[in-house]
Amino acid sequence: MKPMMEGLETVYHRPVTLTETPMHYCPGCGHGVVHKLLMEVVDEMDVQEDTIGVAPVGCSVFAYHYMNIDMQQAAHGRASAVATGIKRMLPHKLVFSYQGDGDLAAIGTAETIHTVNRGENILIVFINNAIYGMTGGQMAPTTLLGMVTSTTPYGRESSASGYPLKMTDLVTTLPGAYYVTRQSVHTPTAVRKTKKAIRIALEHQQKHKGTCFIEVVSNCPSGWKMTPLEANAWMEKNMFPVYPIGDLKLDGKILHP
Amino acid sequence: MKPMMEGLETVYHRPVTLTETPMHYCPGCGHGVVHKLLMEVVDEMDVQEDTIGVAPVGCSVFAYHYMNIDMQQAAHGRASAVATGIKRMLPHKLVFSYQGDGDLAAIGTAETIHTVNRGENILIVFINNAIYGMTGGQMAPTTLLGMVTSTTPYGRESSASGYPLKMTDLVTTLPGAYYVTRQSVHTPTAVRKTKKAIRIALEHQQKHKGTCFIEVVSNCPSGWKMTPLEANAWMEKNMFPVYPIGDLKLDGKILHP
Amino acid sequence: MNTQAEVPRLMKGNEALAEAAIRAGLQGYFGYPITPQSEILEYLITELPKQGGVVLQAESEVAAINMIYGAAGAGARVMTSSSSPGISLMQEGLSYMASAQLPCLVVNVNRGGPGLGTIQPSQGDYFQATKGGGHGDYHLIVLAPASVQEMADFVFEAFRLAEKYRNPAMILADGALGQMMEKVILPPAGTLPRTEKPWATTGKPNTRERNVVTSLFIQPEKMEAVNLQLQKKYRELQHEARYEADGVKDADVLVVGFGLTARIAQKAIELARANGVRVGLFRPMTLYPFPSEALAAHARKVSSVLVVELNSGQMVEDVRLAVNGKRPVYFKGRMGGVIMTPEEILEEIELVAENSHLQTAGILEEML
Amino acid sequence: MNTQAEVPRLMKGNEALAEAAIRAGLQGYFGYPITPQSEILEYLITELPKQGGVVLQAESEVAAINMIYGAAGAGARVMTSSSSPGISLMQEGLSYMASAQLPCLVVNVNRGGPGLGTIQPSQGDYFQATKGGGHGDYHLIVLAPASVQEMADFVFEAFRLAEKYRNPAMILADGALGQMMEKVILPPAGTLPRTEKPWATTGKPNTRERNVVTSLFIQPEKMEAVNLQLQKKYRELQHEARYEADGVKDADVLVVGFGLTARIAQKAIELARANGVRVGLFRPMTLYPFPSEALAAHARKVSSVLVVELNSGQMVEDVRLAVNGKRPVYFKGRMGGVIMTPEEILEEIELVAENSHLQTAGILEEML
Amino acid sequence: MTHEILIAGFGGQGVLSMGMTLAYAGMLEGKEVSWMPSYGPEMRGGTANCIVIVSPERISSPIVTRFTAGIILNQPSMEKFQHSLLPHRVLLYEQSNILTPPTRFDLEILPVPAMQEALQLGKKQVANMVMLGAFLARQPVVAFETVMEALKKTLPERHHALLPLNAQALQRGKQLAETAIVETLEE
Amino acid sequence: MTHEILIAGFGGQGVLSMGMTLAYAGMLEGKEVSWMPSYGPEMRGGTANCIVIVSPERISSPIVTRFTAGIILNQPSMEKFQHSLLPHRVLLYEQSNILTPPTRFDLEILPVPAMQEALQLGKKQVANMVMLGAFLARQPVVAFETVMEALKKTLPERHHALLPLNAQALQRGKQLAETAIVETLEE
Amino acid sequence: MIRGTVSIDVAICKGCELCIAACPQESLGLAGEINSLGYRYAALVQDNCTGCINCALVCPEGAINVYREPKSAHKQERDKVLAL
Amino acid sequence: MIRGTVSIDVAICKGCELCIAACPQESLGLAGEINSLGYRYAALVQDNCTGCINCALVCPEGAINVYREPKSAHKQERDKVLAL
Ligand SMILES: Cc1ncc(C[n+]2csc(CCOP(=O)(O)OP(=O)(O)O)c2C)c(N)n1
Ligand SMILES: Cc1ncc(C[n+]2csc(CCOP(=O)(O)OP(=O)(O)O)c2C)c(N)n1
Ligand code: SF4
Ligand code: SF4
Ligand code: SF4
Ligand code: SF4
Repeated sequence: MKPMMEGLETVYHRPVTLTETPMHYCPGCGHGVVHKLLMEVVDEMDVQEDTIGVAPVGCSVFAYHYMNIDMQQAAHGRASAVATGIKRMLPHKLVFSYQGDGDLAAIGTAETIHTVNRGENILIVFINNAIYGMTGGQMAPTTLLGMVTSTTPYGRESSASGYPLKMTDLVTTLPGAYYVTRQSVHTPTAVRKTKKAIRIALEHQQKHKGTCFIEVVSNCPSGWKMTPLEANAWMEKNMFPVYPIGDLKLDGKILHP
Repeated sequence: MKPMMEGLETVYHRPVTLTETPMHYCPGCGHGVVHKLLMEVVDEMDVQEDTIGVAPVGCSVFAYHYMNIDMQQAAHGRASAVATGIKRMLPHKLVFSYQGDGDLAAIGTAETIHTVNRGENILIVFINNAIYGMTGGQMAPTTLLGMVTSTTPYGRESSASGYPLKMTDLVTTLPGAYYVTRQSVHTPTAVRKTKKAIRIALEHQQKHKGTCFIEVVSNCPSGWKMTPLEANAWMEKNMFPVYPIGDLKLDGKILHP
Repeated sequence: MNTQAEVPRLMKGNEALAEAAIRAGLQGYFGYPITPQSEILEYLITELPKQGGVVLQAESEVAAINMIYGAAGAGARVMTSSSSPGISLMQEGLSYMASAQLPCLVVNVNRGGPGLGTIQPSQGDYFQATKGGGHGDYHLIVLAPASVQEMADFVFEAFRLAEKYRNPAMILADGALGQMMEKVILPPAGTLPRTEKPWATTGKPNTRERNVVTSLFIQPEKMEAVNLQLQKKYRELQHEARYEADGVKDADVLVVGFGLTARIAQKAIELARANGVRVGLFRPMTLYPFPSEALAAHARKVSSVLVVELNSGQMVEDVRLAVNGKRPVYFKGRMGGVIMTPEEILEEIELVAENSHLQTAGILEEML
Repeated sequence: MNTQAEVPRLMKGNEALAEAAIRAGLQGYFGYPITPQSEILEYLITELPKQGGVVLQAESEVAAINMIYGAAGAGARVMTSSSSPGISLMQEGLSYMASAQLPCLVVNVNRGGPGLGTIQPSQGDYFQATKGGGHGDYHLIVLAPASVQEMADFVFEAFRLAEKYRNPAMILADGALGQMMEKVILPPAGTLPRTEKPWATTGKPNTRERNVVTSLFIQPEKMEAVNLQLQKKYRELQHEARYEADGVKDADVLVVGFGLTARIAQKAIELARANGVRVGLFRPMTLYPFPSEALAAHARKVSSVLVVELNSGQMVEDVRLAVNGKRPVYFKGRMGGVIMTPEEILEEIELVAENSHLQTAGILEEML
Repeated sequence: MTHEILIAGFGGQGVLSMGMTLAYAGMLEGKEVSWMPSYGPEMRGGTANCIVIVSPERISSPIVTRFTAGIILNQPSMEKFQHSLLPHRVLLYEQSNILTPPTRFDLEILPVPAMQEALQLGKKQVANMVMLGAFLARQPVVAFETVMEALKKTLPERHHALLPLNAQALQRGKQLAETAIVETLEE
Repeated sequence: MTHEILIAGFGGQGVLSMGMTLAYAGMLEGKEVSWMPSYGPEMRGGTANCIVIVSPERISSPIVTRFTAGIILNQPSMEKFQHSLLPHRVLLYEQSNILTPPTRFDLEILPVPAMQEALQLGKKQVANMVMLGAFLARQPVVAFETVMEALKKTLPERHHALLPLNAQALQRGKQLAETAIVETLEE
Repeated sequence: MIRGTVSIDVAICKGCELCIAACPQESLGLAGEINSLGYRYAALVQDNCTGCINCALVCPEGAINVYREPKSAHKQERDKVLAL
Repeated sequence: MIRGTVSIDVAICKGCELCIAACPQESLGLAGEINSLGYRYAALVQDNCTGCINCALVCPEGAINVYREPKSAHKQERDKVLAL
């Protein structure tokens, strides 16, 4: 059934700052949605020339193939340090780092904590899919207890591998953090909220308010060995209780501590 | 005036597990007191043979000259990772790491967070003197705002160097932490409390309860350029308000969160 | 198990190495995932605990190497593994372990660099492995397997040498060796005896002085004494140098290569000999100690030497140092994860054989 | 300032280097304290902000080198500094920067290793600096100052080369050079022009394609292309090799040393010449590129070569590669932070001069 | 004789496991074997291939660029590899996936409707075994029985129920190959 | 002539600053100079020393092991360094800190009650200047005026009030040296 | 009811079905054919799209553009109806 | 009042004065001489020590041992007094 468009107006179109290159992500992977949202906000705020992104090592390592802005690709875990270096040299540009849970919450823990503690005036986008996607589904610090991954073949056990690490809760307590929220992108409403959050964060950065930190609780259909729809359902059922959706810190104030 | 001891009984003597070697610390430095307390507890629990310590890189790098137990000297910031390696191989020994604020809260941030998050069954002793002593008084993550150090010549400013980092508060929130307390050693009472804390921690470890974390808010007369008595007074006045003395987590339960 | 050991198995290099480690009496593994070697961690975390061993996925390679430091210092037989970028992060820790004289096994399944590079096979980390990528005067013991069988066998050899000399040992493999499958006969378990470690920090009984594992010797004289001890050890190590020489009797050209490259060169040599060119192969199996004397001896018997590597020319320096100007030494390399083909090497061999040095040199230059 | 530049000052090497960096137009410094070079951070954090520059004490050396990556990628003239263990932690980052072709200055005030070692002067990091302590095929541009004056001058040279070749440059000094005071005439500010950096990520205007700073090229062929580009660069770099030759006209023995060691050797040579021994000095000022051709030429004019280093024998390999067996090459080293005395070197010179090679070699062996 | 076989197709078509089974069978028959996969970053899709070498002698290079046989399951691989086959050797390809057949004249070319057959057998996953069966009918690198033996080892326990189906698939492939008219343009 | 001077004592005795001042003065007089301190981990106490070289020509090694003069302020340094002096050169030492005097016969030895004099001047911190004054009286490496010039540079602004006191100290040292009977056991 | 429609870039669609699940009108489904990437792609299966853009929002590939009749037009429509 | 006393290892004392500040009896002070480390060391300056061990607790060098008359002994004392 082919669409008939005569006399209709466009109510949604692919952001122009997203390149034409088809994304390499697996079907249904949340990375694509978040990439799209970032570029939508860049379009709407008309800040392509002012925005510099930092891609991590992880499935989103190729983010710079899709975002038509100046970008740097950082060493594994160091995206926020790289972003710090950029921002300190170009304080009036909008700088964001885009990081997975292995990148930000495992090898990059020190950089994450100290970047936020310094209140670096950047946006950190944290994609929490509870697994290492790129390297084939190993345990992440955010992997749930009991969850099977290639390095927790019998399910994650706290005695051997520790507990799901709530980095977002940790950074919330740091005075350098100005805006901290946890969102998702699995439903139209969720997508709208996440986009809103990105917009708020970049506007705060324009006003030099301090570090903004957005966790997106996301999926990894391939790593989880599920279809995209199964994955999103599993995420709602199992991840949201551990990583509840919502704002943690607004205008520098911690919510219901 | 020479003491007359005939007919008197010894009510306090230097712990036997403390070696004869005179310590290299500056006059009045808290490191000496904490070393002494650790060895007093080892004496009282009679666990010299069961205890393995890890010295950091910092002024206390030579701790193994003074503690007559098996010890390892770790790379800067990695003491808790080294302790993890030891404990995983020798789960029935009592393992502790002894670390300064630069070691534990700057370069060692990731190792500290993840060691506690795994609930490694060890004791982490954290000496917070708000400065890098060994290297000549540079800023530490715990340096107070406005405090002058050789790398904050005009006083620490949050905009440039971030905020005092409360690592102990951070680790308290981690499920792996079983016992977390903040003490000091500048008065007889404080010394008694700290010794008690060390004893409690080692007993928890014997029962495999998880990570025990003891912060000792301490001094650095040389780095602060004060006499020992001035330093302790300054510490009470300026550091205690930022790093309040007391228990943060008992038997795995967070106190007044 | 010993019986099982007799049956040949078809295994990936990474898996054969991991299984061999278990049979070598591995007590602890601490590591962080990275392609193309994550199978080592994955295999061990599934199998080793069954044998009572400990496997821990560390928060980073920096943490991993320092956990290894602690575990080795506690007297355990331990290992870690990673690939190029992760190995770079271990350099401080490796320098510490070499200085504190702690035995352990570190596996580098080398991928294409520099930087994030590619995940394809490379030998670009030869310098880092053999000259000491960390600070100070130290060396790792470096073994270079060329088959899945050697991926397994060298684990035993690495632990033996590491513990005999109290020095970290490295197995320098590459992505292809890690991922490919071959027939392998696994060494039987229980054949690598435990060594006495009176220096280990296992808790001080009153029957001995306390043990201290450290790399700090604040008096330069003391630190130099430690260094002299290390240097003495390295000189003794020279006797452990191992290599394989093939078809060198009548050879006119000597091809030198290690690991996977030697296998490809072998094929090229077969082709060359089919064309009547007399070529031999010299394959260092230990990169440190490097079999310099043996190589010098073999080089003297040929008219020229050709070094082939999956890098821009690293081992070639050790070859030149060994040959010491007595023979022309040519080089052919590919970089960044590109594997060279037997045909490419054949071409070089024929150029070198023609022996029109100037011209050849010119051509080879370009290939750098 | 330019006027001020003319007045000689008495400064510590570390401070002269830091002040020179400011005059070279430094825009950002990111580093972590470590003896014996913390004065660089301390001096800059006190002075650079006055000039509008940024100085940040990072949480670690790993963070520092990655901040440098970001700042250099953003087009700024930036530097970091550390000492041996800290430099080891920067190896992954340095490999990334070399691969992404980012210019910057890294200062290593070398101390005694391996491990935590001592804080005394050493040249034990020569291999790490020149062969690439990180993974993959890359090189740093490495300059070796021998005086407080050169600690200052080489900052300008390092930035010039780094930006001309888009490659990280390293100044390899040692604890003594960092801590000692000498008369220095600081290079005037504003004499090092800014270079165009069209590749920098400064925000994409619609007048150009987006800029991407990366070291990832997942296709091996692409990654090899990057490597070929790097290798081409390194070949071009050879023309920038610099050295100092003194008293070589009539020399019978050629002493080769860099940095502080060359100064001590100079003194030894004075003593030797007083005893009638004809000795000359060859001092590489750039360690990478290494002045191989010049050295080979000078070596041909003498009967033997003596290499002196504050390590177990590292640069001596590059010397042997340059001399290529044409002359006997002897070595004398001290390790772990011990500084050799002019008298020690004199002794070696006389042994070598006697030229009873076998015996000498024997003796020197022991000294390794 | 030494067989140097290229097997290529899409990720999901089971080309790697086909190669593994073949190599395993070779080993069971006491031959020297090697299996060299192409491997990429852990992302789905894209083409996969492996080189299987089965030889009476010790194998030198596990990586070769000229093959003694090719089993190709998708179009991109056909373009990429058909010219890497040694002349006069056999090239099998899966019909439904490859619309433009190979263009070389000097090969023994055999199109196999493996997918179609597999669907008839009720499981498209066994298409790779149909291909293998057809190949072995042409080039008896190893015996069919040994392949079944090998499958017991390479198939995870939980899939052993599928062994008979795989056996059928192999047989169908064999029949197809025997009955097929080999397309060869050589005189 | 080239002066290669060793100055050694306890951390707090100002041996490093004495050396620095001497080197600075040398520079002001257009000579080549170098100042090489001993440095240790940042921990207090222990002995400190520095080598100061003042020369008309370019200085090769800033590190020498045989000295043309020694200024020694504590006992340990005396044991350690007295044998590093070239024969017939001058060795000054601080009397109140050194109880067992040097044992060498071939030196021009001058004990200086610097501490005592400094206390009389009202500030023991200037003992080092007393030593320097005495030394310069024996060996005019640089002029007294230049030393005062140098002090202006090496003393932090906030201590410039102390310049006159330092001048006095230098003078006292000079007088002491001139009036003293030099202990030399040489014939 | 507002009239809308979508255009789907079938070349880059990966058939993840998220849009299908997100569509309140059940206007979308998977096509029979597979695209060059080897995926069955999404397509309109009913002509009842209201242009709510839900599908476009959740599409990870940015493969969907959405069109809707202008408010004005819609009004006219209604008026017409009433006019009958 | 309980009688006690302390012994101070003057060789390792660094004269930090923490013990002096910690002593409720003001029994301690700094000696006139300096020790081999170059510090004025702590010493008893009054004979009113009660052996409360406060000084020993805060001493960073572990330089102080403390002695006290046994409870029993103390009691006898008192009795004697009363007997008068
Ligand atoms: C120093 C270093 N260590 C390890 C790796 C291998 N590696 C690449 S991505 C990755 C983790 C990816 O997981 P995550 O950060 O959660 O991102 P995702 O792929 O799940 O989006 C790892 C361990 C590397 N490239 N560099
Ligand atoms: C990798 C590395 N970086 C830096 C140093 C230098 N360093 C030694 S101790 C130290 C910090 C000491 O401060 P802290 O940990 O607070 O301990 P303290 O000396 O105050 O007791 C530093 C930066 C080092 N030895 N190694
Ligand atoms: S592996 Fe997981 S995270 Fe990576 S692209 Fe696929 S689905 Fe997304
Ligand atoms: S420098 Fe500070 S921390 Fe170190 S010993 Fe002295 S007082 Fe203690
Ligand atoms: S959401 Fe996008 S990619 Fe997924 S099926 Fe719909 S159109 Fe295709
Ligand atoms: S506390 Fe100890 S070190 Fe300090 S003065 Fe008293 S006895 Fe001496």
